[in-house]
Amino acid sequence: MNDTQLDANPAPSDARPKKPRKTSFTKALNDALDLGMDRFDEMFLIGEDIAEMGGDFGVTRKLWAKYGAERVRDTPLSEAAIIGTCVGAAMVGMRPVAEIMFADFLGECYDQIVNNAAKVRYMFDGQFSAPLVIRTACGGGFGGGPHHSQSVEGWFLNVPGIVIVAPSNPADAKGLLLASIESDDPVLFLEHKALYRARSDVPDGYYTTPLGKAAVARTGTDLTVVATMRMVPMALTAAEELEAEGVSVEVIDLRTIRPYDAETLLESVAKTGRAVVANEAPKIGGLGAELSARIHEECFSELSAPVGRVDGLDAPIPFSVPLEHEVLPDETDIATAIRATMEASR
Amino acid sequence: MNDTQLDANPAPSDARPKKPRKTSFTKALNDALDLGMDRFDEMFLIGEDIAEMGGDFGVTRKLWAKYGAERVRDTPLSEAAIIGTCVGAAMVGMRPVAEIMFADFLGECYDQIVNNAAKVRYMFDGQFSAPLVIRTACGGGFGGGPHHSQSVEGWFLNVPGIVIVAPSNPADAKGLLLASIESDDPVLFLEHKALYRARSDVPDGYYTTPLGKAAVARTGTDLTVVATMRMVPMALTAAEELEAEGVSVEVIDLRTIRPYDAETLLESVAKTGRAVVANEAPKIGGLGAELSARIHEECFSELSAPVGRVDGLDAPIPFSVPLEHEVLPDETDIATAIRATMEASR
Amino acid sequence: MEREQLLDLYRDMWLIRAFEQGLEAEFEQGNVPGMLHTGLGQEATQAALANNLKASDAFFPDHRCHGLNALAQQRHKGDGERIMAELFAKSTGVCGGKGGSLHSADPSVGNFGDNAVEGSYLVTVLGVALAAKMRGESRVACAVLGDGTVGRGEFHESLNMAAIWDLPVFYACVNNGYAIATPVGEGHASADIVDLARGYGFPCEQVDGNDIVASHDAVAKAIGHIRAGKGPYFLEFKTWRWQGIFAGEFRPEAEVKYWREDHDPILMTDELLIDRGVDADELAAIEQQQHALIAEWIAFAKESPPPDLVKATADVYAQWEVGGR
Amino acid sequence: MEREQLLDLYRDMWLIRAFEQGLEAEFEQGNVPGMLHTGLGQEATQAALANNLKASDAFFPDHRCHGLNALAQQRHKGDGERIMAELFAKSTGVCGGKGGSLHSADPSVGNFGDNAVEGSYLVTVLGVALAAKMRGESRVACAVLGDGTVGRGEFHESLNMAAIWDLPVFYACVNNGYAIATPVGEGHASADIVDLARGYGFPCEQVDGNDIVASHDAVAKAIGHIRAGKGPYFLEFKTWRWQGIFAGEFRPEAEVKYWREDHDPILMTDELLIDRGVDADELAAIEQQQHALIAEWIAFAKESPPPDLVKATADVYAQWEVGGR
Ligand SMILES: Cc1ncc(C[n+]2csc(CCOP(=O)(O)OP(=O)(O)O)c2C)c(N)n1
Ligand SMILES: Cc1ncc(C[n+]2csc(CCOP(=O)(O)OP(=O)(O)O)c2C)c(N)n1
Ligand SMILES: [Mg+2]
Ligand SMILES: [Mg+2]
Repeated sequence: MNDTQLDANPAPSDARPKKPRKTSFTKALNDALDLGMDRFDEMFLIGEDIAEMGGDFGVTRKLWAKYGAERVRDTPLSEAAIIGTCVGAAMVGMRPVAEIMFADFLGECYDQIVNNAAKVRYMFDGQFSAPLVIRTACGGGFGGGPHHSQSVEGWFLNVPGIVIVAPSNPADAKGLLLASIESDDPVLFLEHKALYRARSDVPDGYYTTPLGKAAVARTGTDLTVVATMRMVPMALTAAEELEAEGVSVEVIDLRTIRPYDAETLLESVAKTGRAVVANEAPKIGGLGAELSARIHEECFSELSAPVGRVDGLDAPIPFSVPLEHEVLPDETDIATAIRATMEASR
Repeated sequence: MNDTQLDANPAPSDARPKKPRKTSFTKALNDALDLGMDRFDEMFLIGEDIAEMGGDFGVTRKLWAKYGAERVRDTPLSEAAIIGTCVGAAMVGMRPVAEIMFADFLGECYDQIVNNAAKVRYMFDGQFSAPLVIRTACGGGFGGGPHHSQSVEGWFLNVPGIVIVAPSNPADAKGLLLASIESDDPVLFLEHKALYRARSDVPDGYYTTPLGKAAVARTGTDLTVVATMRMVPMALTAAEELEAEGVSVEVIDLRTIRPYDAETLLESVAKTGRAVVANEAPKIGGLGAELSARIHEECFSELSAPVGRVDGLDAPIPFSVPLEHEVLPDETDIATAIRATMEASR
Repeated sequence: MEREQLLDLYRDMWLIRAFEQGLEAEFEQGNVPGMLHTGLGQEATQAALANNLKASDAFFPDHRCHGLNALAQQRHKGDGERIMAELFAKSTGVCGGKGGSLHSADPSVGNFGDNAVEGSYLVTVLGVALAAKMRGESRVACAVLGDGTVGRGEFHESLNMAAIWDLPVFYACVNNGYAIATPVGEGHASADIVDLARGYGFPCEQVDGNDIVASHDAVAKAIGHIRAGKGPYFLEFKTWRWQGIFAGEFRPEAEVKYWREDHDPILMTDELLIDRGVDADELAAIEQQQHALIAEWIAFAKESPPPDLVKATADVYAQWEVGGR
Repeated sequence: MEREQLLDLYRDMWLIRAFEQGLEAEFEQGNVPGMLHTGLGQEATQAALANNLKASDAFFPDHRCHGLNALAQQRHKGDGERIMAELFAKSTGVCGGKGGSLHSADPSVGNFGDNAVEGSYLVTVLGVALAAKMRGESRVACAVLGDGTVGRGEFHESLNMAAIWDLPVFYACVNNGYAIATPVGEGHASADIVDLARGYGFPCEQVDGNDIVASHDAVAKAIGHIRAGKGPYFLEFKTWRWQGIFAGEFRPEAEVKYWREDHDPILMTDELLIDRGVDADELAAIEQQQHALIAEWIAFAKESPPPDLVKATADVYAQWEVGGR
């Protein structure tokens, strides 16, 4: 699996328009929601303080004023009910987009996601779909402490039926969010908090960026770094640094974590013969493990050194910022892993 | 980490006594609970219908009669409250052992496990411990359908602070459960339903089997299979089959999944030069990924073929038994993976 | 209640009983995979629901609702046997054998499927109700929930959200006195579940769930309230299940006797009908007809082929294929 | 209430206010990491709790309870500054800087720590209470919970379990009218949280949470009930927080005026004390003393060293070391 993307979704998707502008990640998401709400009558937004207030991070700003309280719906502090409502509504053809304020709170609605959203299509023999999107703010780096900083993709990695989307830049964030809204599968849409203020060129108008397809964020010939979300800009920084040392690094932005685009990454590693996988979550049982295993298994003879794994330490996220920096990986750790991998293959 | 086990726990632990008897997995667990209740005043049992009824699988049978309703405590159908109660009680030095009837229901109390039990020690700077055990029946193979058959270790693999224990035979089940009760860390104790009726020699009396230590279930020289729970007997069967074909297979029973005993498995692979990892859960992001990655990374030069991964298909568990058999891996799949790995390394 | 209507309900109750008895016999012979929870003893509650819910409504059945599911299938599509086939894990089942007893659904008859994680659909039902409200449909979204299931926190989240959003949710609480072996009064602050529901400010009523006339009327009233756009409604059926726990009977003898002999919903209805001049032969004929029908359904289920193995990986994702072995 | 006791409570309220105001100023200057929720406006509620809870009790503070935490620390150990240091993420903090505002705990003063997943400790508190009951200790286990937090399903699981097991749980519900920007009456079926709690059958009371005398007496009564072994108690404080949402004020002007000018807990107590003959200078002196104390605490926090980096991987497991980079 993972490699064939059958676009079974009949929802309309414009060609990606031309004129890009520097837009923030937050604004790109806001635009996507606005365009989606405009296009899909069945779409509605639901979450805590997303209406008049516009959400804790401002992603739903102004949409309540434009689309009204029926379609931009505040809820009580009831995460299970929020996601339950989405699953039920999706089962009858609505396209709910939930905001779970912090990804750490997905524990409250874990059952609804894993046992309900991810399974209704399968266990009821295709009679239901669950076209819902769960947007949530994840990741650390701002002193949020153990319950406002976690990278949660590992919680859902082993769950068939769930799509996990994880953009690294504003243009992808917009296109991936619209693709997620169009998707007939339930999507966990991860928004790294450290990226909300990132700015880049974002095309105007409606477009989708395909789910399940990685992007080559930078081409190179000596080593492939596979990264997601905040680790992508970090990997690019490390790549620049290594360029100066004469190492040509290719950076793959996975974009969709589940199911992931093995084809693109294996092709890259087959070419470079070396790989480093970079994630913010703890090492054991994280996305890095899956990617490392897959690369080793499928590029065994092409690899000239074992795949390097860059991850968070095996600890919760402490409140103290210096301690948090110790726990989370950064550009330096990626650069170090690249050097070690180059070294090991000489 | 993972490799050093500092037995920081002062609880008494007898030497493993001599006379073994054929005992069922269920009875071995029941004995462990009985011995624990007898030894530790702070220990209590809590769960749905565990008291007079003795639990859905009979593991707590007769303990209510012996220890009373205060210490063998029935609850309402409130999984979050069951685990919350355990965490709170553990924070003040009790040693609660919860039964969550089916592992699939851990979604209800996911937050308490991941955000509370796993973090109280760390986030409060060591002022609290959470010495609780969550026993739960997992795994498929009996037509239980999508909500009574899941292998859930993947849900918790990426969560620092949690211990995941997964016995494959009655003697280990007893010793590991007692070690889990003694443990000052929160333990998710997985009981594979297909193993409840398994019988083997089980020593009498109180003994502990160390957490974080794998066992060599079978020695061999050509290839290492790493397995857990029900996959261990299946791996042993496959190993017998391969023996007849002239392949000598070593089988490592991981026993503790998190943190796992990398030392034992890496030593074995360093010796055999080939490995297959076998799990019942879906492949993507499962335990197999972590083990395969780790082996590749650390035995890169010793490996003569890529590590084989045997797993469940990437699907929920269907009700129909033939379909379920299709989704779940078995002896044949392990044997096939061993042959393929042998083939690839010739 | 009109004699004809009562006879219809009586017929439905016999369908449920025959279904469950036939199924139980097959289960004991090892012909039905998985676990089995039957609705025996709760026929009046289920028949009352089935007779008031339309195909355009949405109900989430609980684990004892084979009868309700079969009635919905039978009334709206004439293929009740597909519920039986599902329980036998056959390709002709409503979910092609992938769901089974705990996950039988057919939305075209209003059956949105059980969720074997008890109580989880207490929040799912909100979304179905919300969608109906947003679209201006007159759909009633019904959650059938056992007394034990009320222990779940989602009970509170659901009732609260249904209340603040005035959703068309019908809580049909089947209080049969026990959650597995735990008496309702030991598992809850009140043995009357309505006491836990009243704080949310919408109507909460109780009814004798073995009295088919009272149950039918109570359901009609509840559904009328909801269809009139007046928001959620909570109805507690006091009933009792024949099935004990797998280890056998554990309930007081007098209690067993009361419910099985003195307060059996079918025997109670027998009396009512005889009072109205229906003769005993006619009643016996109904009983026999329904048993015969169920025998046919069982035969159908047994003869049906199992699902094709390709189904093992079908419908995991809408947009991707999942690989096999 | 005795004049001396009232003066003590007054002093405590000023400690809370000075703490939060000092902290807020530091936060605005970027000296305090993370997020900040203050207890300004809720001083009476917190002081009432602090004055009735013993070090041997166990309370789970909410995210606005810096003041309660500091008072507990100060009363029982004389080191209130360690709460301030924790907020500055310093090694001298109660959790060595690993917890911060949302995870400050010190069980030796009865502080079991906030859980930033709002409402999660609603079930954790059950275990502390159960342990006390099993051991025959007279400990009261208290959960401080906001009105918004009542939305969590765990609210139901907790109240139900506390009721059936008759646990010594004190629910101190701080109804300040809003969850972030959501008015309590929009988030819940009733703006009076007690309405949602009454069904469980234990005492549920409301009190003006800005009236220090009423709040103190209500807390004393609740705790007396629990210590007497009579089971759980629910007390709803009607109060109001000064802090709006990060984007500024969003509440009606008249409401803001009422709570900040006409119903300020400290100003109300000023009047009471002046009525009892305390002179205004004495009151001003108390205010100043507490501000001076807090200035010292802030200086202590600022001067304290950050945690040693080895702490990043300490205390993940009791029995294993976790590797660093
Ligand atoms: C979340 C969850 N917890 C536990 C179970 C196991 N279980 C199945 S039925 C049941 C009792 C349900 O009692 P009740 O709702 O009263 O239904 P009844 O069987 O009495 O009709 C339990 C605990 C489950 N299926 N889901
Ligand atoms: C489970 C969970 N959901 C959402 C949040 C985000 N959040 C933090 S405070 C808050 C509002 C809480 O309202 P209330 O309990 O009334 O406390 P107040 O801030 O008004 O004192 C929310 C939604 C959270 N921390 N945890
Ligand atoms: Mg029941
Ligand atoms: Mg509030």
